[in-house]
Amino acid sequence: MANTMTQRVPTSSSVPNPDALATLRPPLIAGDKQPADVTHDICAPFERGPTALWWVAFAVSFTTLVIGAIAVTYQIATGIGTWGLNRTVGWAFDITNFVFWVGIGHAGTLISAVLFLFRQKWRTSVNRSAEAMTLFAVMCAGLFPIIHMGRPWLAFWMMPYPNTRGPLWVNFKSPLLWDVFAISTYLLISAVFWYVGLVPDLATIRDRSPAGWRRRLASIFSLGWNGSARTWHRYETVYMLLAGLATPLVFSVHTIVSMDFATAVIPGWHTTIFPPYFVAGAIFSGLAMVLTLMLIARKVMQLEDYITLRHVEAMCKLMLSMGCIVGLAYGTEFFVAAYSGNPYEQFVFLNRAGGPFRWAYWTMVTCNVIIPQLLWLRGVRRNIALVFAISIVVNIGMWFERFVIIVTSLHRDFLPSSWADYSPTIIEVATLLGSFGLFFSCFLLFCRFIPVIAMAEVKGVLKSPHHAHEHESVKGDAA
Amino acid sequence: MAAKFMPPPIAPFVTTRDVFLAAMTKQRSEFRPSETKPHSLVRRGGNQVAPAEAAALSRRQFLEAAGFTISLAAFGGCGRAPVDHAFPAPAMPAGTIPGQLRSYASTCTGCSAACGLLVGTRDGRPLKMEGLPEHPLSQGGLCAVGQALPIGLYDRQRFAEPLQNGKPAEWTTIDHEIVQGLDRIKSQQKAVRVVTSTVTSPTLRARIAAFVKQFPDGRHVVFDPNSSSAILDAHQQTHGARVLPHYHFDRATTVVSFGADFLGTWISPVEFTAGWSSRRAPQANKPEMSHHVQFESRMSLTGSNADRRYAIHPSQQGPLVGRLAEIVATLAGKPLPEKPVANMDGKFDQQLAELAERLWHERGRGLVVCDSQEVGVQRYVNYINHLLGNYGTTLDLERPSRQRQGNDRDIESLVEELSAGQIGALFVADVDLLHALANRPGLADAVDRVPLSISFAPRGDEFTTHAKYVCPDHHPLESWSDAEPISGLMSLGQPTLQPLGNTRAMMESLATWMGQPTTTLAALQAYWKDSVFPRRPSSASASFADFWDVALRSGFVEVTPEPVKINEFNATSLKPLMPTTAADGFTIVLYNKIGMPDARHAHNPWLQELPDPVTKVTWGNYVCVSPADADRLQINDGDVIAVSVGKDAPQLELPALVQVGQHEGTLAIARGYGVKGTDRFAKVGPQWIGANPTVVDGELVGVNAAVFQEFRSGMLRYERSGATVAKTGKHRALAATQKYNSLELPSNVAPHGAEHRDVIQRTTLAAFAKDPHAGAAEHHATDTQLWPEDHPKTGHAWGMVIDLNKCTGCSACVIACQAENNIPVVGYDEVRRQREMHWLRIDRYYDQVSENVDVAHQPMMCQHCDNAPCETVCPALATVHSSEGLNEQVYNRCVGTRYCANNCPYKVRRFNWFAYPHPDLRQNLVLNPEVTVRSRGVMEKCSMCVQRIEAGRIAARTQGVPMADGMVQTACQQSCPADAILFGDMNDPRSAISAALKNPRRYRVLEELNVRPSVSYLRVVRNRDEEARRG
Amino acid sequence: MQQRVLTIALIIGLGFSIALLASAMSAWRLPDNQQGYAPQQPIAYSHRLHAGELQINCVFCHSAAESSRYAGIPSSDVCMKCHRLVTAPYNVMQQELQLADKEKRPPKTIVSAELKKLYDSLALDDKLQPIPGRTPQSIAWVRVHNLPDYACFSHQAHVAAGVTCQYCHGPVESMERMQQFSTLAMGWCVNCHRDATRNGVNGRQVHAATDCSVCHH
Amino acid sequence: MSERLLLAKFGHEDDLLASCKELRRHDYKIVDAFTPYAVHGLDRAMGLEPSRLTWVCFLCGMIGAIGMLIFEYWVGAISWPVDVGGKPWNSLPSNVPVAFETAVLLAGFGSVFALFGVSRLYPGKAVRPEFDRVTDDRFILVLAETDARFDPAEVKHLLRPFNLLELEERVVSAGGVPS
Repeated sequence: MANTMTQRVPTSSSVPNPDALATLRPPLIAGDKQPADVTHDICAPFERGPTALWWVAFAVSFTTLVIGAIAVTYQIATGIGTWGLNRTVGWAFDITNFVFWVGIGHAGTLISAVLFLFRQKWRTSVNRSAEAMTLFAVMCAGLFPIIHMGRPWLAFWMMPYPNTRGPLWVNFKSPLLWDVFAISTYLLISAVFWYVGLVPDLATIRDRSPAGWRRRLASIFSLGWNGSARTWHRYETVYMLLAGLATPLVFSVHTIVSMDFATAVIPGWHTTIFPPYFVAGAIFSGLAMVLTLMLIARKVMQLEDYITLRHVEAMCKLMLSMGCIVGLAYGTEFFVAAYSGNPYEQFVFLNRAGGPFRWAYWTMVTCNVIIPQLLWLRGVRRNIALVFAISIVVNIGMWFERFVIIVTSLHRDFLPSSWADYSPTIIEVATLLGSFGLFFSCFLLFCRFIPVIAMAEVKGVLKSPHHAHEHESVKGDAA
Repeated sequence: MAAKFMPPPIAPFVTTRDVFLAAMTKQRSEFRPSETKPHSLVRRGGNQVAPAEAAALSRRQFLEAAGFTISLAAFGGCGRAPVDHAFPAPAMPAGTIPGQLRSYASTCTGCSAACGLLVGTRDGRPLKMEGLPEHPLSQGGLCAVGQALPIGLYDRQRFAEPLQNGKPAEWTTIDHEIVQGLDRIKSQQKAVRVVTSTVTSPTLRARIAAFVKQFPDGRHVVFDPNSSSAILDAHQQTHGARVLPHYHFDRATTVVSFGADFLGTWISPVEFTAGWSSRRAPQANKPEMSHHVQFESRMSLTGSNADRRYAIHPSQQGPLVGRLAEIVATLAGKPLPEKPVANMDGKFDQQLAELAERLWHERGRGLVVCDSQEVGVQRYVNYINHLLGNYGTTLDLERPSRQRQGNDRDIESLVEELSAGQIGALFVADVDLLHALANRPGLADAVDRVPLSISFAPRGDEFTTHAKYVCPDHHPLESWSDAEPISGLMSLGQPTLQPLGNTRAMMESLATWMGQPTTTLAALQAYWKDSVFPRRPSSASASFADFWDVALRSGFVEVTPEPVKINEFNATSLKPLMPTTAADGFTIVLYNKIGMPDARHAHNPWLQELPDPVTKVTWGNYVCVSPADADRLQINDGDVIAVSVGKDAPQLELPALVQVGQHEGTLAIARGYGVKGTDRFAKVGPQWIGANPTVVDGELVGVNAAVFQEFRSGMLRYERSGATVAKTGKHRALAATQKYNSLELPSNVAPHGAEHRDVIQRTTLAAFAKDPHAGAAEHHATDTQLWPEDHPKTGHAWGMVIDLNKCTGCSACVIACQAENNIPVVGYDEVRRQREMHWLRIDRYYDQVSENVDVAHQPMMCQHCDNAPCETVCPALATVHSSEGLNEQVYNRCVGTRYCANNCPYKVRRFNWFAYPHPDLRQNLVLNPEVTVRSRGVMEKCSMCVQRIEAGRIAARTQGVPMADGMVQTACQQSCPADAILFGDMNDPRSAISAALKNPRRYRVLEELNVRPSVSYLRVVRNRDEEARRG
Repeated sequence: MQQRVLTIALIIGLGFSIALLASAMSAWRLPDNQQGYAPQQPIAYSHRLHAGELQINCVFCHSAAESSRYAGIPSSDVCMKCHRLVTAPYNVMQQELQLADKEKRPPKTIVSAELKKLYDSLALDDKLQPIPGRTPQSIAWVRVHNLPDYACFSHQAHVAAGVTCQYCHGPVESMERMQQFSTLAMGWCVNCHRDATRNGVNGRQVHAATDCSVCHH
Repeated sequence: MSERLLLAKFGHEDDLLASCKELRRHDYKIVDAFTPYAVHGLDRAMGLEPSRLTWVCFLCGMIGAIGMLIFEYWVGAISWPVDVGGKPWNSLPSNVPVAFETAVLLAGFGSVFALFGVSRLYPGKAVRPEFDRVTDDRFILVLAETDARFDPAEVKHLLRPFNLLELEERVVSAGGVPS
């Protein structure tokens, strides 16, 4: 792909050298693209057949998905006992994974919505995949609260529906119920936001694909989009509204997730700094995951010109700042414990750092606070390989953050008599893997069948050369 | 025959039809019971059921009657629930009401203490054992073993019919052959031995005596697996009568115990606990309580409750007793002619001196007991008590105890005769001879050589496999019995169910073989008419029928005791003790667990899963090793080590347990394990890919430690010196319910100034006398509310107060709760994974972990907080607060998020990780129909026996009276031998609990969280002089 | 143009189907709702005859209702209190008596088909004499009122509070074959409890708690 | 009666915008414009009113929030008051999160469906008018030939400087969208 492009536009400015990029603010999109090129480049990956790399990736992730599915089936058929939980540690992998995936989701919304509100043009080439990621992450997250139930088949009892029991409603005072509403709202809104953004691109696909299943599907889902300026006008308004809604939604969702813990009496959970702490953590982990995916997509889908080093750097800076916030939160926790004079609180944190689970705690600190400091260095930020590695590390670290919060707080609480330890079973591990399998399978399918970059938006931010028409006429004849 | 045991109607007592439809399963129990009762049962205070009405009925009928049950045959159309059949018994006797609880006074047979029993039956099924409140010994208490009786009744592995050489046979044929065999033996002048453990039943004792009298050489050998033979022999020598004194701990202000675990397993624990605890309640205006000193080598339950506990080496016990005797003698002005012990290390001299002072000062109110099996030592014990004038006050010889009659000399000679092949006929009842005498290898072969060997065992054991005939006895709940635990205290045991199998009472078997067949009832009445009725109190009515009725209704009757001839104390009998040299190597100390007083109970899943009050370990036995030795040998909990004593005895491999408070150089191993047939528990608990079996196949629950016993100077000794220990490198994690054993936080992570958690508050009597509030934790327990109090409790406000000073941790309440609330047995693996299901647990904390360790026990169950953290977080409203202050758990609404359990500061909530199997439908007859059987995936916890509260409320409403204080008793409260648990209405100013709440010792656990628990505790007070340490 | 027609057609169709559903709604029953359940019983016992015409008090047969959780399904010997004499419908027996008078012979005992089943279950022959060698068998009645296992209903409590049998069981005295009158759904219980606490039962002030543990324990 | 429309095709948004302004200056009636992406300033250039969808969004949000608050209050304090952890029957703080989420949900869906409604977007709708590459890189301006003095030639002349790619006339039935 890349070389065909260079053939078409043989100017040396097409692939500018890095230094130039860094100094004078370079275009968001490299390679002096025209709208037509955008359409062409972005539609190319799924108009061509899948690459071998794609097949490999998909095979791997789908296998893990199947493994996970088997594990979950066995667990639901046999009982929660197939997990390593006990009377003292009632939650571990399940809720850890839940919070982890919700967190992942958040960066997607952040990038697409918040950056949109801040008119950050560079978001345009990443927001589509970021939103997709959000969608899939929240899907994974949503699974865990259901399968972690002793009787998942009764999950619908969480919903306040009229019934013949009196009627007996639900407990609106329970953070878990807030979760139910928050997560489902988040899933639906993200889905709508994503789809609305997709409509014009679907129209593009419809118009350029030959008669066949793709065209049929595209024409159904593009809702007869014709590019009328009046529609564009309303569309912009609604898109802005959705962005405006999604932004507070992101914060509320993770605030509520954090309340699962913050409103409990368990030392290590019962703390007021959780909402901001969790939101920061969520964005942190989310950014890391976006980076991971973007860098992969960039390579696999050959979109180097659309996801440029500038995007990567921007993301790195965001990630670094979030990492620092998270680090601050870790510190604050200890301070709060020490300052509160609450012996239970103090013990929990000493126990985190020095108790049986200290390995988990220090893994978390290393991955989330220490290693990301490397991103202060420009050299690191611009080194794709390193950035990729760091993003992975942060993902791991953020998973451990949730594990530490949940397990170390539970396993030694008030009465020493009921202190217990915890170790996962194979089923739990398989379930975690399965969630990753689900996530990546969905994402790979997304890459295959849906434009990973919002064409309509990218076209909007193309640098407009003043005598573009000359090319135009040439190409006009060519066409 | 066997087929008859499972006719269709008895189908699901636990309906599994809708585990997936969110239905908690509860057995249908509307069947017509009364037919299943043998005739002339007498309900307490109730009217007699005429024999005519209660025609005996076949098991077929019983099981039919047992089934008001569901047969999941047809499905009605369009979403109908499965068709549910109801099988009313064809004929229903008068006065029986379906579903109503009926209690029958009876006598417990769990051990030879013969406590008073109240058998709660519903629909003809005995379900719940309770203490008989009026009983002079147990005083309403009942131990864990007694509570666990009923599950044995419904055990399928009980023999359903007699066996002949291991094959089922008819009674007639067996009787015929046995009678022939006996005649032959009579002619051959061969020896006939009837071996039983202590027989508290005078009738049976007389019957056996009569039986053996027919033979030229017939004898009744009494074999107590944990015998007190030495005490009896010592009294033979010092007082001229081979009797066991009746100990009155309730009269003792100073108790000195040398190794005697009288609160746990020694002679009559329930009675002793009741007595002991009656002196453990200091009042603010009257700060007095008994002083209890314990010298012991292992950590026993009694030791864990002592005011002073000294860890001693077993070899020191004799010398210490002797030394004490010496000091007391000098105080009494009658110095001993010769020193009791030649070589005396001065260790403990000063303590002993103080103790002697105290004892002497409290003459007649002290009590010295010792579990030594060395007659010499026991003689000195008697001497001490004699000098202190305790005989007649705290020890009673006029009305001696009949709770231990074992005579080890007879056993030893029996063993000799057996190996010499002199025995013609051997009858063995309620003791597994071969298991209990495992220290005599080759005994099995000797038994095989006995021409006529007969076992009365209810289940297969080692002896039955060698016995020619097995004539299974009834389960105690199926048969009549009587008992005379204390001379003059006669109690009756009545059946509550027709025999489930084709079994026969031992009494009847013997009668048949004597050629004068009779029913047990007839035999009892005959005996009582002749030898009990005449001794009746003057108040009793002159008609035997009335006398019998009264006795039957009240369960016991006091009559004038048979006179015993007691001589003046024979001081000449005192002989110096053998000089004891601390043998090299380890000394093994054999003991019995509270949950496993003897091997007879090895088939009881409840007892197997009962956490030992001290070690908190379930399922099987282990070697307790002292911390010092553990450090030296690098042994950790669960390391399997091999223990052996020389060549002759086999070596045993058991997991180790490091036991604080145990004396260096000793190994403590529990007996009563490794019982044949306990491999039945291999599949107990959930089966899934990660599960470890409770019993490794081919093996048994625990190992039989009896191999380490030995006969020494005519006594069966439970300690053995010269043992060696070797590590095997194997590891078997112990299934302990408590992993962290101290209130001291781990030093490396303990916050400065808060290293100790005052969950259990303690003080000393000295401090308490100064300030009744001494020992209170100083944290500002704020009582401010964030929100208005808009949940007034206008009606009742149920609450509980637990006196930690009375509570010994005996765990009777744990089993009481399990029996009452259908709590499942989950097996070794689940317990190991910290998933035990007991609603009521007893936390045990070692305080300062050192040579002299302080132990505290704390029953912990749902605290029914008014500001319950669990309730707020449940999304489904499955756990909410009742208008009477109860924290309700609604199983059928629970979806199992486990959020409530996470948020419970006391961690008292239990989750059904699996569908705990109820495969054995017969076994399920033990389930309490008043309590839902929980399905998989739901949370459960202590409900403060809400079913009893509701029953009480309905009863009161029906009579149109308010619920009286004490009308409702929780299961744990009812069973508590120490009377440490008090339940009642905190809104009723006149209730006992309202008074208890004003007690200065009262505090609430984790009060500072302001969750406002409804359960309060009373502070521990140790009778010591030094000032209270905080917490 | 065509489109319009199509749209209109669709709208009309929708309207129709909604109307149909609405009408069908009434016939729908939620799962587990057993209201109106009237299974075939092994013996065609008529409550109308016994409770209605003959005015036999409910607790004459369901004797435990006042003293236990369970009202109890009477055992066969309860039936025998009357049916030792009444072996067939009244008129049939009358005819036989008259016939016997005419023919100057002792009347035969005529056993009706349904009662035969009863006597069989008790192992009695036509002369109502026990058949040697046979043990009485239970009659496999089909339960009509099936509460789920986790609901603990006490007849005693309700009878004591003055709730009439008919209040829950409906006009039993008019039922030829017993059927479930009420839904027995939790809401039905709870609403009655609320109402009873507010307005009392038959003018009597009562406290009917709505605490969960009243029924679920 | 039928209507004649003039379609001007451009290759760049700048040209579209410029010509749009130019034509309006000569008060030509612009029916609509068709673009591959949202061209900034086009609405102003065409003189479109700001959308009223924001109000729909606000309204739905309010309904969600207030409705849910009322429902929660009714459930907790009126329908069946249950004592959970001694909390007040009606505790506003604990009702806020759910109410907020409902508000967002309704607001979001409300405005999106309103958009689909007012712009007549529904699955399987036929694309009319169809223009080549309009969803790719072509920009089309639609003029209505209102009266007789409308002169396509003049329009062509006006649009020349904005490198007009192509000019096309279409006749459509009255009121209909160009087809």
